[in-house]
Amino acid sequence: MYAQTTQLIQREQVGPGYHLLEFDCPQVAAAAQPGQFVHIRVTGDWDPLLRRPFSVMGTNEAEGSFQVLMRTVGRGTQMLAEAQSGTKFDIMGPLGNGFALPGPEGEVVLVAGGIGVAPLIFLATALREPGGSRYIRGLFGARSADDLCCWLEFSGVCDEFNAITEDGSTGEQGLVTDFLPPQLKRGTGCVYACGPALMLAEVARQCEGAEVPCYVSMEQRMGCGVGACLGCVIPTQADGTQRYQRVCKDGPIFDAEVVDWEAIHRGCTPG
Amino acid sequence: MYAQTTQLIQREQVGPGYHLLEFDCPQVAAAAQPGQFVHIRVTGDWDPLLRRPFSVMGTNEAEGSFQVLMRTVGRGTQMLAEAQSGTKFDIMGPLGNGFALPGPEGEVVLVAGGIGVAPLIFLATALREPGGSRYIRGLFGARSADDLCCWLEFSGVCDEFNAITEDGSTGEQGLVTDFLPPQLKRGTGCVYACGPALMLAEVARQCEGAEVPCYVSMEQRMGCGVGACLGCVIPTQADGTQRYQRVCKDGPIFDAEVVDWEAIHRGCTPG
Amino acid sequence: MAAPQVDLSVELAGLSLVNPVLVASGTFGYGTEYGELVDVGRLGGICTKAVTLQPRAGNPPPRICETPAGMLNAIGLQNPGVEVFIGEKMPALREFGVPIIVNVAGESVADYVSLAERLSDCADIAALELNLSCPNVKRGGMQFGIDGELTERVVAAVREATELPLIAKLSPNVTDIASIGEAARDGGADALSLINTLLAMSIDIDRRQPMLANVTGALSGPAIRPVAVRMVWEVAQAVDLPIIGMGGITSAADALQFIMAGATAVAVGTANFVEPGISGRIIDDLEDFCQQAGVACAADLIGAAHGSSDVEGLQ
Amino acid sequence: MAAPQVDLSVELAGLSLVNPVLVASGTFGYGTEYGELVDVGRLGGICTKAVTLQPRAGNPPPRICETPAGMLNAIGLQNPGVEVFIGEKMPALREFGVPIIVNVAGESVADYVSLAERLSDCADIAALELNLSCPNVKRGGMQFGIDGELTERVVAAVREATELPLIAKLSPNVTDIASIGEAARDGGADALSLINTLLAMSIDIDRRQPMLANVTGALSGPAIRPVAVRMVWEVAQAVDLPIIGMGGITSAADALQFIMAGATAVAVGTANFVEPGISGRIIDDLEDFCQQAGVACAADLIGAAHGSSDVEGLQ
Ligand SMILES: Cc1cc2nc3c(=O)[nH]c(=O)nc-3n(C[C@H](O)[C@H](O)[C@H](O)COP(=O)(O)OP(=O)(O)OC[C@H]3O[C@@H](n4cnc5c(N)ncnc54)[C@H](O)[C@@H]3O)c2cc1C
Ligand SMILES: Cc1cc2nc3c(=O)[nH]c(=O)nc-3n(C[C@H](O)[C@H](O)[C@H](O)COP(=O)(O)OP(=O)(O)OC[C@H]3O[C@@H](n4cnc5c(N)ncnc54)[C@H](O)[C@@H]3O)c2cc1C
Ligand SMILES: Cc1cc2nc3c(=O)[nH]c(=O)nc-3n(C[C@H](O)[C@H](O)[C@H](O)COP(=O)(O)O)c2cc1C
Ligand SMILES: Cc1cc2nc3c(=O)[nH]c(=O)nc-3n(C[C@H](O)[C@H](O)[C@H](O)COP(=O)(O)O)c2cc1C
Ligand code: FES
Ligand code: FES
Repeated sequence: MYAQTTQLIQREQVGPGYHLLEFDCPQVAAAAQPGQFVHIRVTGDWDPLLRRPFSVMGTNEAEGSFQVLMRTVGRGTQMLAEAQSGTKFDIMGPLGNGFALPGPEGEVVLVAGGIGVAPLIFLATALREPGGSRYIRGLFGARSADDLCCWLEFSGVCDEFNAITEDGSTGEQGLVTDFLPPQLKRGTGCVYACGPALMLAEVARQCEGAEVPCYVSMEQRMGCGVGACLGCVIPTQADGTQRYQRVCKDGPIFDAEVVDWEAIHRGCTPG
Repeated sequence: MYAQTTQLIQREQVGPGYHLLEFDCPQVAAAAQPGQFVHIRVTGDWDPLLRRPFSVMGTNEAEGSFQVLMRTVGRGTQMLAEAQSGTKFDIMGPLGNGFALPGPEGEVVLVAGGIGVAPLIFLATALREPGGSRYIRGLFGARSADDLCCWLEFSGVCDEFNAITEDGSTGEQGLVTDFLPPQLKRGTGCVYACGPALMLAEVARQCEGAEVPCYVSMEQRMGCGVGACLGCVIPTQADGTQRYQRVCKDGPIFDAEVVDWEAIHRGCTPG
Repeated sequence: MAAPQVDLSVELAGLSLVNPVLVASGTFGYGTEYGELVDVGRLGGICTKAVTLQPRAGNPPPRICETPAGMLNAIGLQNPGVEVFIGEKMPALREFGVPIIVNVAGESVADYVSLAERLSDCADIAALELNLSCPNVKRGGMQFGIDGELTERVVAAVREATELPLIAKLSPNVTDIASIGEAARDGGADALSLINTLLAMSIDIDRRQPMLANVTGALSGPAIRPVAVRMVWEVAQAVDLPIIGMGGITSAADALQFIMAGATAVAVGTANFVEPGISGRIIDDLEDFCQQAGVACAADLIGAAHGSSDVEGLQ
Repeated sequence: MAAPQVDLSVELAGLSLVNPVLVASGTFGYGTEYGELVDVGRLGGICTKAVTLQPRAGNPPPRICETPAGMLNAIGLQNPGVEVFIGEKMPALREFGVPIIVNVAGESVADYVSLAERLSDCADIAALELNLSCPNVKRGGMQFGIDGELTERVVAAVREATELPLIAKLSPNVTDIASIGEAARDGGADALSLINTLLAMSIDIDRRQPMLANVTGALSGPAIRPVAVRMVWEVAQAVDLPIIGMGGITSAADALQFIMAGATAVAVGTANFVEPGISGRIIDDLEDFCQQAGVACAADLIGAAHGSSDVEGLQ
């Protein structure tokens, strides 16, 4: 884990409200594992106060840089979206636990909802590294074609790829979870998912039914990012005991069986 | 009085910690009188919260622009000092009363301390306009040569000009007020002064002794800038009654006789 | 501009306001200071700078300083006194054609009563706002607002003295704001204003002295908004009186927090200094919000965040 | 780096701190979370996250949200309980070699007493900080800190139960903080910590619900600093006990405001989340400030802003 001043070396708009940011940071580039995130301070001042968490989408060890795919939703992302390349940002990372590797058997299915594609691109890239011969299916769902951000990057690291949009503007029409059941039937060894909480809940439900291991990347509003403030918890249950676990430290990747989806349905999501 | 979004069209460093800023704002350029100020919002956000007041140093009616000479002292001025030209700023102005014109008789002496030269440059420029045949002496004091900012602009609009530095690094050595008494003896009709409060107090004392009318430009921390909050007052006395008057509305230019210098010595200055 | 079908009007203490956006006492002078810059006639109403029986010089400067997302002030109720107010300020205020709520401050119950009596004789005053909460004066002011019994006593005495609608303005510098609100209700207040400023202080570390000549000052601005929303929420639950919510409002979204917490109207304070036209922008944006949310009457949003079921936690 | 001649050490409740910069309870976990990023051994001391007798699950999420120059939290005292604290957290905390101040929270006087007794048996605890001021739990917590009598009672009971230095942590959500400080002193506290957080709230206007599942939350960060400085100032005048000042500290300049207001030490809270290394930077900058100001001992600055004569005003 590092905390240091880095430079935004490139910022590219990759869709309406979507930006690909590249930061110069050899330490994070060398250390980051798929599923981990960075915690970015968007200002040198104290308002907005808190750092903003973003999944690492990829690293370039040779260049010493890493990328983040960002959707503009509020004040902090707006500031990042407007930053000139060359701007310095204070970054902590890599943080969180990262994805558990899949077991030796079966194909891997990656289920991405919107901006949730970012850590899955990183994961697929890693799974394909020399020695990795895993067959990877990517399912990428979003509201419309505009929101299928970086689908080329994603499809490029998958062996099979499906785009799904709610409005049918590109690919298949429907929800990404409508297209998961057939995959689960054909020898899938492990599912990885990242996207809106309700999508993850549905993925988890389907995987549980099909008895396929499933890992999800969770979100929660964050304070410290390192496990100290206990601000970022989600409800979990394991071995019959319910408790609150930290997204920043015990996650952001959770075994889908451990997450207390019912409690999450009752309203524990950030917004 | 206007409130509107203007553009910083030029920013030039004119000394260590001094910047000359030029804003595109036809309304202020057309309306501003010497001694008046603008109230600049340094951010689109709410921290730092308050606007910052700056005297107008000059206007260019043809171009529709005006200038401000700024010394970097804290957060707000730092932000302005780093702004790229093209940046938009929300500006209110022109505000305040402006200098009273001198009576018909005698020469005019302008006493500037440091950054206080700004409104006096504007005043001298106005006094020299077609029809103005007033003989103008400029006294410009500062800590050192580095702080004699825009002295060329100032001397260029004076008929006679003296630079005084505390460390003697340029011009005469001493305080600017050491060089005022001889001027007061030779038929000065009116003194205008802008600078640190203690310098103004001394100028006022000398002018009172010599029975020369004197107008000073005062500073105080400001809230609204338009007379509504009563935050920017200084103690004054006239006709035997003491009261608090607003720098933003009743000033920033005050007849030196009206200012309660004793109370100011007791500590009513901003900082 | 939004289409006309949204109804922004609200009823408050017997007043009909065309929209719920007022300007807060002490932050809009007597209206005329902003007349050149602001379309004052669009406002839901104006709360004037506090008026006292006698003229007051106010506190020595420096009177203000900046703090993180906020500011301190210690004006000390500088004002020309009620006679000059009636004679010189009211004529211009009247011209705006909006409800004028006169904020009054006294050092004793008798002061408040005299002020109420005097102002009852003046035409076109919509309501009195009893400032029980000024933290910047040695006598009176906050002393009333931090004490339930005194609050009830002063409100009751003024209630006897005037027919004007009475709005009690509460101090946030208390352990239990709801009980003070109840006291004001028991005294006969028609509405409550909250919050006034938080008692606070900054130190100039170079001069090793307080930043303000008055030593302590009154904190306002966005920094205090979460405290203000909480207090409106608590008082709305405890007291069945309309509330004017304020504290750090800078946008329609902020105003809606107060309204959903239970405020019938809101007042924009410190933000006027930073963006004089802000109240007009908030009115426009409130209309837009209602339109987009399919809300026909803004008044339907009052208290809308109450009653959402508590999320149940683990043991 | 500054030359060594400045003495930053301070004495507090019988403890000798190498410098006056602590980290505030609940913002630095149990030290290890920041171990990789921060040179914890340089700190003046660590105030741990609150410990309760039994493990606590804490409040449901969302537990935090951002506000202007501040944040709300409603953690709800999630912690593994005193036994796990002693068995699993203290060993690592000890390793840092700095004073460990254990923040304790109870629902009853008996809870506080049991905690004090249990922790008295554990080696290397420098002091107890009695959290009388947590606004995020239904029972206990703030209920103690807003009541002078209860404050005195709980402090006195714990005083009987332990030899450890006792630091009473006060709630700012009171009308008269000085009187609560006096009550803690009368109960036998060796020092006071202030301030804990302000009770506050934000509303999500789109969902028309409170931002936090707990409805209300605790406001911290720069936004509250002026309130905190004022309270330290008031308590320093009224109570002759050393004070640990906190609330929105982000720099040595901020820390000096508290020290000059009368604090013997300071604690950095929320700012740790934003800049983990901030406490080290503040220690360095304090040293620089003293050097440049010609101050040999930082302790000489304690209360330095008091006693500057009031500026006299007009009538
Ligand atoms: C582990 C993790 C990984 C993430 N990865 C990505 C990513 O790769 N790309 C991306 O675009 N976004 C990602 N997000 C969401 C991203 O952090 C938020 O969109 C962002 O913080 C919003 O900041 P804002 O200032 O624009 O929004 P505002 O609404 O102004 O933020 C206000 C506060 O709420 C928090 N917040 C708002 N939305 C969220 C959210 N969805 N999750 C957590 N906190 C939130 C902010 O951090 C801030 O503290 C991730 C979140 C988490 C927890
Ligand atoms: C009528 C008037 C005209 C001025 N003209 C000029 C000018 O032409 N050029 C120039 O460089 N400066 C001028 N000043 C001073 C300038 O306003 C301050 O230097 C500036 O506000 C400092 O802001 P900051 O954020 O950098 O400092 P900070 O110290 O961070 O400011 C904190 C707060 O204190 C206020 N403040 C700080 N110093 C002063 C001061 N000296 N006077 C008033 N308020 C202060 C700020 O406005 C702000 O609200 C003028 C001030 C007044 C009142
Ligand atoms: C400079 C200033 C002067 C004020 N004067 C008064 C006053 O005279 N009477 C009063 O009741 N409130 C006064 N207030 C308090 C405001 O009306 C309002 O309650 C408070 O500032 C919170 O709102 P805000 O954060 O939006 O400013 C004053 C506030 C400021 C900033
Ligand atoms: C997330 C969080 C958790 C906290 N937990 C505790 C706690 O367990 N016990 C306690 O006494 N104070 C707790 N506090 C209060 C801080 O110790 C401190 O008093 C307060 O935050 C003000 O300081 P700050 O503004 O620098 O954060 C907590 C604060 C935060 C932000
Ligand atoms: S963000 Fe602080 S514990 Fe996770
Ligand atoms: S700054 Fe508000 S009255 Fe002058």
